[in-house]
Amino acid sequence: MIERLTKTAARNIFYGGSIFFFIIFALLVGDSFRQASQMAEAHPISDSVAAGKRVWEKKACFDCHTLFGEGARFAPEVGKVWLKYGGDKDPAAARDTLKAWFAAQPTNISDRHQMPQFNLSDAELDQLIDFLRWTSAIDTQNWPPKPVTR
Amino acid sequence: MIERLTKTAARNIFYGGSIFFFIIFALLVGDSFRQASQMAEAHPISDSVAAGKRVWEKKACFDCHTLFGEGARFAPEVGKVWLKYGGDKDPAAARDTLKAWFAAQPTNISDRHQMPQFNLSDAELDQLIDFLRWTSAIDTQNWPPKPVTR
Amino acid sequence: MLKYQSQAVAKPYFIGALLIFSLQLLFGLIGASVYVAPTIVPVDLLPFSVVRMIHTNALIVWLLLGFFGSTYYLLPEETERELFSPKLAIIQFWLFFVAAAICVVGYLFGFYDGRSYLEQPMIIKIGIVAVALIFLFNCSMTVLKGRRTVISGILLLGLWGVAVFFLFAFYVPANVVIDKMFWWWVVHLWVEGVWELVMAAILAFMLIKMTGVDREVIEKWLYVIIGTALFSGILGTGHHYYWIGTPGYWKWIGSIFSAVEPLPFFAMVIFAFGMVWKGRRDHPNKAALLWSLGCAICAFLGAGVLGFLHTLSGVNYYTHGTQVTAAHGHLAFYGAYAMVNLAMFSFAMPQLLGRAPYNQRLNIASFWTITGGVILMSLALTFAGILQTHLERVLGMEYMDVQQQLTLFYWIRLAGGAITMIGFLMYLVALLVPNLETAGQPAALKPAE
Amino acid sequence: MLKYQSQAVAKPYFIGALLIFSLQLLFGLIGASVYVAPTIVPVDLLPFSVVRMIHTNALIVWLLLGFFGSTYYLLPEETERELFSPKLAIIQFWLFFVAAAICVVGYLFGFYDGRSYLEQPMIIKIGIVAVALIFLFNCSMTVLKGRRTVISGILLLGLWGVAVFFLFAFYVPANVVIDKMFWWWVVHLWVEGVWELVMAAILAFMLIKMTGVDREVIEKWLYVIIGTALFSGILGTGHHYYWIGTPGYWKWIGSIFSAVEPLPFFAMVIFAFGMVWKGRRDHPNKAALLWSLGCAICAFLGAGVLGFLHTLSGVNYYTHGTQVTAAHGHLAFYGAYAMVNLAMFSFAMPQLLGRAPYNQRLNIASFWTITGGVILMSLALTFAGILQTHLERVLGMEYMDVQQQLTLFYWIRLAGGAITMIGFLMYLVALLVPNLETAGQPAALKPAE
Repeated sequence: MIERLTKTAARNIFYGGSIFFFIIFALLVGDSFRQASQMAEAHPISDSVAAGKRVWEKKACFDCHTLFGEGARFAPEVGKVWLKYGGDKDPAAARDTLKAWFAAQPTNISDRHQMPQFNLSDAELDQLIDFLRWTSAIDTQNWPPKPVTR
Repeated sequence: MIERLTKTAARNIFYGGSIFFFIIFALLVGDSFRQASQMAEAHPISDSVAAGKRVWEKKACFDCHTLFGEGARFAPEVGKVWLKYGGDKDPAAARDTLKAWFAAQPTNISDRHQMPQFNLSDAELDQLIDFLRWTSAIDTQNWPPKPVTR
Repeated sequence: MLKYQSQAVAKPYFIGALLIFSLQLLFGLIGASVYVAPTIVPVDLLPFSVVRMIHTNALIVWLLLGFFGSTYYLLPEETERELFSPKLAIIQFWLFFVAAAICVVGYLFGFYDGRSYLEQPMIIKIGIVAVALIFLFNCSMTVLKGRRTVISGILLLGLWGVAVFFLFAFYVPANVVIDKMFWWWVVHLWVEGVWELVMAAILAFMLIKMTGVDREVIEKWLYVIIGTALFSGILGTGHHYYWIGTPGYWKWIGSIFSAVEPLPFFAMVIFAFGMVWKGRRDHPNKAALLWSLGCAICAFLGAGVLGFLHTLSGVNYYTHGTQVTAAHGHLAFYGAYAMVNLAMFSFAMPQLLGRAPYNQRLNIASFWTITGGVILMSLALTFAGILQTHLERVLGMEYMDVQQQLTLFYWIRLAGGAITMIGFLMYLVALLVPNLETAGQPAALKPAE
Repeated sequence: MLKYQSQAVAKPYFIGALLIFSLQLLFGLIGASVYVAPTIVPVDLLPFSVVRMIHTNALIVWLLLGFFGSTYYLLPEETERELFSPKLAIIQFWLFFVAAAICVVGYLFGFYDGRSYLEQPMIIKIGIVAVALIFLFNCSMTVLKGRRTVISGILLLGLWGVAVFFLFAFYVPANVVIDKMFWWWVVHLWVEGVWELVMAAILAFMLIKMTGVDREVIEKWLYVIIGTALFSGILGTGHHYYWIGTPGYWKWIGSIFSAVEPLPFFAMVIFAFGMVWKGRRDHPNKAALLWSLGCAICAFLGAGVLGFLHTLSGVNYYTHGTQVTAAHGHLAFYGAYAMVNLAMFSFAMPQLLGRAPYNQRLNIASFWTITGGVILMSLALTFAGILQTHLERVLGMEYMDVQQQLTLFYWIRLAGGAITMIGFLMYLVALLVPNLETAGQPAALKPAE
């Protein structure tokens, strides 16, 4: 097969094909961009949400946790943590629970992974929680999976 | 390394070493044979146990089950099944349970592995159960492992 | 194109082996299907035990047929004379083949008795010994009367070992501990002992023919390989004596010596690639070369690496009797013994059929397909075994509950089996059906040595 | 022994790369230790996040340093002229190296901000762009003024791609869905896109030098490899767009195209072995040849096979974000990018230091040690990931409870890491410390081309 291919043909296929696939890719990413922006209209990104994302970035939370499965796998997934703590039913209680959680770190239990005490201000905590509340509204194609109970 | 070895030396090492290791192996197997025979003095192999082992062989039970982990892995381990059914505490009840188990096969439940109905006579069943009762007395170095509960 | 007329007796052996290989694969597929759909085959018609019995017995029989055929094929070239009695070889083939056929039919109707792999009725077992004696007589006479080489010497030593250790199949004491101990004298001392001698000798023969490397170099390697094989393998039997009622010292002996067992297989990899590199000869039979090299690598992965994975007594305590064993078994048997036979068939068949090695591309494609299928199967079983170990031995779930959680992996195993079967059919076509494109001009390719 | 004086600028790059590689390994070992003994390092002194940050950033930095150095080393031979400005290359090295050092120290004291792999403070990110521009200017001028070959063309294309896609590091929108989408434009389009171009070009350069195979043949292969790499890799980005809030069609696109992603790596295996076989040249630098061949194989196993294992959306739905990803990441980065660099160092260092390729046995031993260590690590993580997936995603156990059940596998991973570190030290000695036995007679070995 490769014997019959000339070098020029191989080169042309490479450039042509790469450009072709990149254009398709860019178009699809464009469409995904559009849909993600629409989603942000339905669930506006408030200043607090944006500030919370900055806290997430500045404290490198992703270097232990995953957000939608991306990041380190040293600590639990947090994309839908807001729902896990019942934020959709009782937002105030969920917020308090999460704040209490932050305050309790590190646990210093010798066989459990340790989370540092970041000493976030109450405002920063609220922002971070607002961010995680916002991420919980994202349609992740039902990920993470519900346990397959048998 | 191999460059410096002559063919004759390689051959001599092969024959000498193989004989040497085989002798050690035979001696150790001899010792193990002696210990296994001693064990059979403490737990005599009755005619019924021996007949039960023949049932095990003639029905090729090992082609689904394992006995001390050896055989097929299609069906559960049976080396200590006598103890699992409480044979050490209430032998009569364990025997009845095992017989009932045999009688109930096959279950025809579509997602469970099926065991055939061997139509063993009551005498054969007693022999097979005696055999499994005997195997439960063997010192298997604590195998199978107890679940590591945390 | 045969150098010696009597080499032709290898042909029925190879074809018979391929027939029985197809039987092994067929019953493997049935067994794998029963794992995912337990009631797909009525249990009263064909219980899983019989499926497994045929699957494993067919494996042993076709490998032995392959070894017999390979021996008959290579002995004349090694001894530089015709076989002592080609007629006897043909008689031996039919005796063995018919006994095997009777056995399979018998199994289907419930005629079996014995222990794992040795389910043959007593009369068949006696027949096997008779066949082995005919074979060893024929071969030994050929060697005694001809040129003696290291390859034929080691091959015969291995084959005599196969026969001698088979005798323990007749020793079935009522004490199950002693029974198990000596059962391994057949099974372990075969596949992790004398069979390695046979495999190494056949591989060495093919490498000499295909690479043209000097016999002296290859023979020294051969001693090193079989030396490490037996030094580690004999006391390595100890890894089967951990939990069957034998004394505790086997845990040490088994762990230490079987930790060395990957070594001969690693040496075979270095040996095979080294010789091919050193020889630098453009042998026309690329497919046979690929099978030979693939054999060394897959044997190392399956027997060496996957074996080592669960051979230390501390690990084995948890993994023993789980699907980890099945994973190791499949890749090891395939890599070490199935592949060396498939290599030999690819090497010898063109000459036996009197034509150039055609359909090589299809043969090479079948190599990748079969190997891919078996690796997929082994990976699926490895993962299933790891899960099974944890759920059953760590978390303490019930055996059957765990089995039901492994269904996904059993499906993947079945898929691997199906791919293997497809690859096998490709192999058959490549080997036996003339290639229309090149059939007209076989003389264009120079014959293999 | 250098053909062109300016090739010497590669030396600081290679030594710098090795220094930072040692940092990566050190922090890898610390991180692996924290997994098995979570309080072994006081969390307020050095949290796991910082350990991981240094581990991953050091990886990227040393690989880039290696790519830069390799480019400077091979460009003069490809273009048949000296580098445009060796001085600029040295300045670039120190800028980059000092920036990296500042970064690491900064991380330890809490100066980081960004996203995974891109934690560098803004000022450092701008510095990286400046460095990249110096580099690309220097290389492009060299190529423009000299002979143009396919290898240097593809290499430059790849390196320009590295720079261009890095620009998306500056785009951090508040919408986390869009943020993640474009984060992958850096990460995926680097490692499963343009880096493959760089890797293939460097590998092709070494193969030409070591095998003597005709450039025409190699160049055609190169186009085929990078063609399949980009055709599959660009839309293969889709496998990262399954669960981050992007539309469902990515499940189809990602699955289909990333199923093809093993192909370029398989082509690289065939290519590398094919060229070595075809060339049949006894190049004195056996170690570099071994690293090149090993690179092709491990890249195929790590990036190809382990990647494919969990790339289909139906599988990924369950395995995404588990240790399966970590297993794949480790073997893929090692096989594809660490090994191509280690191959190039082994190939070029003897010439850069002006002596024959000595200590080859130790280098070869380090190859097997490091590779064995990384494979052990990846296997342990694969098994941990399979278990984690089942316990967490099938049985519904809590994340942290599952982690505690994986401790055994994390110990094995740590052992794999320790073996890797030992192998790395062997490699350093082999490369940098003169061999007393042969140091006196370097002329005895003929120099590499």
